[in-house]
Amino acid sequence: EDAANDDKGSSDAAPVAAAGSNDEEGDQVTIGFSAPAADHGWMAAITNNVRDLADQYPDIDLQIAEGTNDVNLQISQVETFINDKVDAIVLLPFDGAAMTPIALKAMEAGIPVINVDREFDDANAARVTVLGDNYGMGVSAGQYVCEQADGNKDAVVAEIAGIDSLPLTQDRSQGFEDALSDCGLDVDARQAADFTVESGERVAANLLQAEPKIDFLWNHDDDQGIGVLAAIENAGRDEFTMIGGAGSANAMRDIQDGNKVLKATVIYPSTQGADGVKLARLLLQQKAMGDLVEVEVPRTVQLFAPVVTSDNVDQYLDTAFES
Amino acid sequence: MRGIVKRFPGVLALGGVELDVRAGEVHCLLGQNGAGKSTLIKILSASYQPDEGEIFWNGEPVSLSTPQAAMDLGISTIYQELDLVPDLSVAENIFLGHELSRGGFSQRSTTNRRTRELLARLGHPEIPATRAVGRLSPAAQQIVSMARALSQDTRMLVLDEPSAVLDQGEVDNLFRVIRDLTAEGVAVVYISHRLEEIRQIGDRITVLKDGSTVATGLAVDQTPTSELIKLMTGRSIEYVFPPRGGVVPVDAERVLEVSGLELSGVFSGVDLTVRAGEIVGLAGLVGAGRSEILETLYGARRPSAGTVRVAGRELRRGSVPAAVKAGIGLCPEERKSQGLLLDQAIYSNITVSSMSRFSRLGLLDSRAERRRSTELTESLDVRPAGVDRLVRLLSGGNQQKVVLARWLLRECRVLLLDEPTRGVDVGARAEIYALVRSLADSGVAVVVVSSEVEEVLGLADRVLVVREGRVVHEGPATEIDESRVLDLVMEGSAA
Amino acid sequence: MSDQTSGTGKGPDVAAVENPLAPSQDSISVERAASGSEPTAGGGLMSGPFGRNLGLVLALLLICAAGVITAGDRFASIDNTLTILRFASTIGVVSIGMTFVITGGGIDLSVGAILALSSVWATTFATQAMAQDTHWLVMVFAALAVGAGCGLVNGLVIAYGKVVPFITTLAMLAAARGLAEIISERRTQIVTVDGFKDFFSTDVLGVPLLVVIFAVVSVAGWVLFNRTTFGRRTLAVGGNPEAARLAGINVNLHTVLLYVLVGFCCGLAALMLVSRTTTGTSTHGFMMELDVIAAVVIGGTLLTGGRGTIVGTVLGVLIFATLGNVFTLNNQDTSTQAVAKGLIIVVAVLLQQRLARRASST
Amino acid sequence: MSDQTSGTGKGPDVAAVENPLAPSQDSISVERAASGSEPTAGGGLMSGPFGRNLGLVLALLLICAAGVITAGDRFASIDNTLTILRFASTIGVVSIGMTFVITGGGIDLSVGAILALSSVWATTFATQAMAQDTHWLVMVFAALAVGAGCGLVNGLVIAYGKVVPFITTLAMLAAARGLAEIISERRTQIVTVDGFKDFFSTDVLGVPLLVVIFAVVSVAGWVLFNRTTFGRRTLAVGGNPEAARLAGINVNLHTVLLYVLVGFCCGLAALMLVSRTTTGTSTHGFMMELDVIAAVVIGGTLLTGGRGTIVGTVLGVLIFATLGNVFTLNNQDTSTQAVAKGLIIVVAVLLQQRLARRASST
Ligand SMILES: Nc1ncnc2c1ncn2[C@@H]1O[C@H](COP(=O)(O)OP(=O)(O)OP(=O)(O)O)[C@@H](O)[C@H]1O
Ligand SMILES: Nc1ncnc2c1ncn2[C@@H]1O[C@H](COP(=O)(O)OP(=O)(O)OP(=O)(O)O)[C@@H](O)[C@H]1O
Ligand SMILES: [Mg+2]
Ligand SMILES: [Mg+2]
Repeated sequence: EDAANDDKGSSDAAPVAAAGSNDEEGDQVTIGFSAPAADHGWMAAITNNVRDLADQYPDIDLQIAEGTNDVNLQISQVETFINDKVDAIVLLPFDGAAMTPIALKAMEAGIPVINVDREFDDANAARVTVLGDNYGMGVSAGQYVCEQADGNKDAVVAEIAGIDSLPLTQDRSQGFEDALSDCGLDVDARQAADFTVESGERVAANLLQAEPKIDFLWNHDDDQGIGVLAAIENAGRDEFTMIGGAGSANAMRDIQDGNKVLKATVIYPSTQGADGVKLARLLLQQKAMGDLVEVEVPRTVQLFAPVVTSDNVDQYLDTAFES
Repeated sequence: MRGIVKRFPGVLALGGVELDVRAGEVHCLLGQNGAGKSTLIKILSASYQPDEGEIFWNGEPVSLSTPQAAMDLGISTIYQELDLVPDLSVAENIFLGHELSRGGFSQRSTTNRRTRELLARLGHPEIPATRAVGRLSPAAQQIVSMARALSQDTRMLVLDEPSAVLDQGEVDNLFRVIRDLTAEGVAVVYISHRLEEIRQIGDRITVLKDGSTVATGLAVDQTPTSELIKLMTGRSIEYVFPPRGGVVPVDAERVLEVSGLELSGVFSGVDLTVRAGEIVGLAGLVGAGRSEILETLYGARRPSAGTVRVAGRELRRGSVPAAVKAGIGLCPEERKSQGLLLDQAIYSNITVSSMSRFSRLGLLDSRAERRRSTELTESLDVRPAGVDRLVRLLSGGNQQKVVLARWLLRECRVLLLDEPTRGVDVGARAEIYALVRSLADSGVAVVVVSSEVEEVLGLADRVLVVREGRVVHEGPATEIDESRVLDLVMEGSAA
Repeated sequence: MSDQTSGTGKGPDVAAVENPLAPSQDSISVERAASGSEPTAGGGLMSGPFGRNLGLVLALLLICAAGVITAGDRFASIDNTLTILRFASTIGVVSIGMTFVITGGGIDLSVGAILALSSVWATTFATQAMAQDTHWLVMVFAALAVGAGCGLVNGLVIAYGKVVPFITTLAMLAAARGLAEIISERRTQIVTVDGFKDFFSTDVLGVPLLVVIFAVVSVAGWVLFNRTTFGRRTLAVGGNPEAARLAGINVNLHTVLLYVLVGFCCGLAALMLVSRTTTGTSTHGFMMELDVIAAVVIGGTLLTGGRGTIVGTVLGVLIFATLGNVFTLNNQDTSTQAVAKGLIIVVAVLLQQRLARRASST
Repeated sequence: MSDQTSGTGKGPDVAAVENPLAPSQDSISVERAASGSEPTAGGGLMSGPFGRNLGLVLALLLICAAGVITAGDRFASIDNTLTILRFASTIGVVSIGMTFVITGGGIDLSVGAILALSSVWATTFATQAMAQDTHWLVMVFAALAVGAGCGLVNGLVIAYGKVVPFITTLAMLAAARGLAEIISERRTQIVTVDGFKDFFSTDVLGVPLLVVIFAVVSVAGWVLFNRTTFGRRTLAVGGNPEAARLAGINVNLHTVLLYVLVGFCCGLAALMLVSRTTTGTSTHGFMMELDVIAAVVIGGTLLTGGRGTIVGTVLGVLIFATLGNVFTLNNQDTSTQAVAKGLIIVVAVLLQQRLARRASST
């Protein structure tokens, strides 16, 4: 949370964390970055943030590979980085487990791997792991619903998930379900969309038909949320509270402006990639994290998934991604 | 074959046909277009299953359930529509389905050697065994089909209009092969619309009419042609060409003027003038380049030199729409691949070149289309009647009539006919000749290409003889006879 | 002679039944065996839309019945019907265009990408600023022009460059979506022009404008396809391009027009999607090409060209849209939906073929 | 008539002594006149692989040249070559199978989904447990059997149900991926069987096993395609199914075999991908179908069937793989890549066509 306040406003997308001697120019480092296809706002923001960050540091030479949802291709991109002998690889895998062998190979070749967002299945495959908290995101959303339901055990809860075959979607839903069960609620209707505006609209339009009365709706992704909101508008419904996910600037502005249904969103930081690159730079230049006493870059950094409501939206709006 | 019945949706193609073929004879099957000849032999080769009836082989009833079963008995068939695979080589096509192989691997050298032997036996060792069949001319493809039929141990050979794409020399060559086979005791079933061929090669005749046998086992030498025609058509036709309408006046409008037309590597220096009311015939061997001349002046190929004028106005090079607009119409050589929209109704095939006439602001008046098409198909006697029928389901000769109808409707000023009577029966042939003549009399300029010299001489006012891409003779049809034409045509090969 | 026949034959029915191996009717398959060809389907062109589309209508009715049984009033309500139709509208408009292209012997894999590019172009800051200053029709014009322009490029490369449509439009797919990303900087562009939003969200007698557009495009498409020279030429060009050329049709020009037409439809669909989602983004229409082609082909248009049906396409679109709706109403998860969808597609086609064959053989 | 002929013929005797009636040998035109609208058509299976694939080789060389110029040694190293080849292997194996299906007049959109299902099936807890108990070949067998089994279902529905391949395999795409999700419960399954991992990560003389498999499959595919009855019949079934049927070929059976073959290839590719990622998941091979078909078609196989080339397919796969590699080495952003890729595809095909035409016209 402090990170946001420290932002110098140099860029709305890539906040520069704790300024200090760490930002002074150091040895030239070459960092390879590979991520899934930028086929939705959050993922596009990840890459944009990484790019912006690299632009700020003249000592970073960033190699960005084509975003892809094909693990076969992503593996060969990492192989290319290894062949190129880059200094470090920041990897947001399409599928953590599937990218583990190649990450191990990179580590064996002496190239530190910074694993972002989707975790490898082998602890030795990464030097640093920057994790969003997918499960925690579901929990945050669930807890918020529990709070708002205020003991109402009959509340109808609906969920619009992201791409269903991704482990992260499963984690989010699991967290949501677990948190809800703590207050005796469950998910009455769940449909998956594709993280796109279009799919959000389509799924929501049908879901609203399926459930004539809803109390709470959690939508995993604010980008597809634009479509969900459009569908809600088209259907003329406003009897429920909608919670977003990921934390786009659009969603936050809606919350700020007092949207009829969208009252909150759970942040899933789109700065993870940039954080990964920054940590890689620190690692390579043998610097440590400024505010920690520890002299080494830590092994795991897990990002927090806070709930943004109209009360605290001002605090987060600056760091939100424009989708 | 006894009492063969075959129904297609809406059509009774065969209603009880009898046919018996003896070893060592050439049995000719005659009938008008759509009489059911092709259907009958497709049943014989097990391509279709009969709805009723029995087939006996050497006195035993047999059931031919798959083409393979028929082949196993020794029945080889050359179909009316060339059934070859364009991208396989000559050798592979010949042995398709009964490949020479060991453990699934092709024996290519053996296959090629056997192919060369077969082709040599057919008098065509120059066809390369490894060339893709799609790159061969139609005539050469026909030879390949024949080689294919002979590649197996054949007891009975069925030929469905094999001579349609062949010129006379080739037909003679074919007959030589057939005689060799019959001498070996092979039975041959031969279908053709050229009655003079039947005279040359046939032993006995079966006549089909509207799907049933009207006469069977007639001995060829005891049946006069006129009776055959009567059996087939139910009326007597004087098999003659319509009378010429007198000399075309020299001052008649020069509707089509071609000068110095050249398509590099194929033909060059073609000059041709056709006046209103005149029919000009192009004679020559298969491969002389006659089709290319027609296609080039029609704009379907881009000439390398030369001009084409219609009624004095020069046409844009290589543009079919320009030619059609100027009033030229072409009945192409290969009607299935070049002429017809097989999966469309008859009427839309007829009106496709004159659609603007039936449309207002782009909207078609399909009732008028059908009405006009019906008039035309009735006048051409297309069977079965009904313009909503798919062209694909018509017999070969009737398909040809549909193409003709298209240009009749268009009322062109210049009509180019490439083998207009290929596969057309005697009756319809006479009708087509009369039709062409009456078109000419009404002021249309007509150019006819035909492999039948007799047809060119009989129909045309003026004849051009083409050899190896050059016009070697030009003169009135009345001043030249068949043997002279053949001399001119052959000269090149003698040299 | 023919009396002998009946003597030997035991009757046609017996023969037909007895010989299941005999391909009899099926084996005539004049068309290629693999094309699911009812030898008679062509006859169907004439035998009225009902007989030919009976299977599709039945499939749609079955799906609706399933909807009513499992979801009752939630399915059979006006609101829900409009939900289905609204969804079907965008895909439907593109499918109508695609029917022409496929019938004309081509294919267009780039429809989704063109839609995305059009949507982005119509909603850039510059376009919207201009629209604010002048009129929201500027956005409409931008989308349609971009769509038709992409179609033009496709058409020129295919007709005059002689590159196969599959490859050309695959290239366009990559290029157009890439361009859309570059222009939008991968941001979702939100529509701020009120005139535009208001216009597209009007109802016409209770029917949303999107649905009205779909209906109008369908009817216009049907007329164009069945009653005009353009439609007739499309069939000719797709059925036998060489014969069409020799019949005097300018095949190349016609091909170009077909792709321009589908591009235009994409532009229109882009506008509809923009108004529906109030955004333009490079992710619009992702993977739409497969849905569209599936709807067209299920409808009965031949992928090899030369035969097509607008009514069938509309039914195909409605089947897919209704199916998705029924699944959602029943709260099915995506995977089960996928498996069921696969099965239903095959069953629908089989049903359609059997019925079409029967309809035309009687 | 014939007597007239021989009577007047003064020349023929010279040319053909034995056979005076037969026209002289050169009197029949052997060549078909190439029709203007079909530029590469005759392009000639027979005119040698070099002439025919010249354009592709050239395109590949140009891309390599671009790689060397922009990335120097980083491109032209053994490691980088192996990286390209390892990537190409999985797609390549499927593409070889697809070449057969497309040449045989079909298409298979379900390859990616079948690959996913095979990978999941081979790595379920049950399969792996059995593999631990017995031998890791159990996993290999599972993947290949599932792949071939899905292919069999495709083939049966297409050949005997007469449902068009596009629809059948689209349905299989949905169903197989859905099933894969259900079986894996949408979790990524990790391979724990060491024997399996060890075997597939061996090198043969410094060449990774994956690449070796690709090479072996390519050569086997080439032999099967060009030197066996099966391969030649595939051309017949795709080029003229009616002629194939009349020639006594069991077209339906052959069609089934083609889909089984491509299914088997998917199973094999699944194993390769499983070993490469040490995981089996329902997301493997997502959207692979388009890449595979693009490689096959760019290679020169005709989408309408009847003409195909294995060498071309391999070149097509390599072109795409190398292109992606050069892009990565040059640090291009995704959108620019997409646009460039679109342009390059079209240019490559145009180049190929011009050169093939020249090659076959000389
Ligand atoms: N597949 C089919 N479906 C429906 N009708 C057909 C089919 N094939 C042939 N027919 C019809 O059966 C009849 C006999 O056709 P067939 O091809 O046997 O005639 P043919 O005697 O060979 O004529 P031609 O001399 O013109 O070749 C025709 O009326 C034709 O329209
Ligand atoms: N595009 C071309 N390139 C090279 N040679 C060609 C081309 N087109 C035609 N030819 C040659 O031109 C000659 C004429 O061919 P074609 O068989 O069409 O002649 P034809 O006189 O019309 O015979 P038919 O009457 O049987 O149609 C052949 O020798 C053919 O090989
Ligand atoms: Mg016939
Ligand atoms: Mg000719």
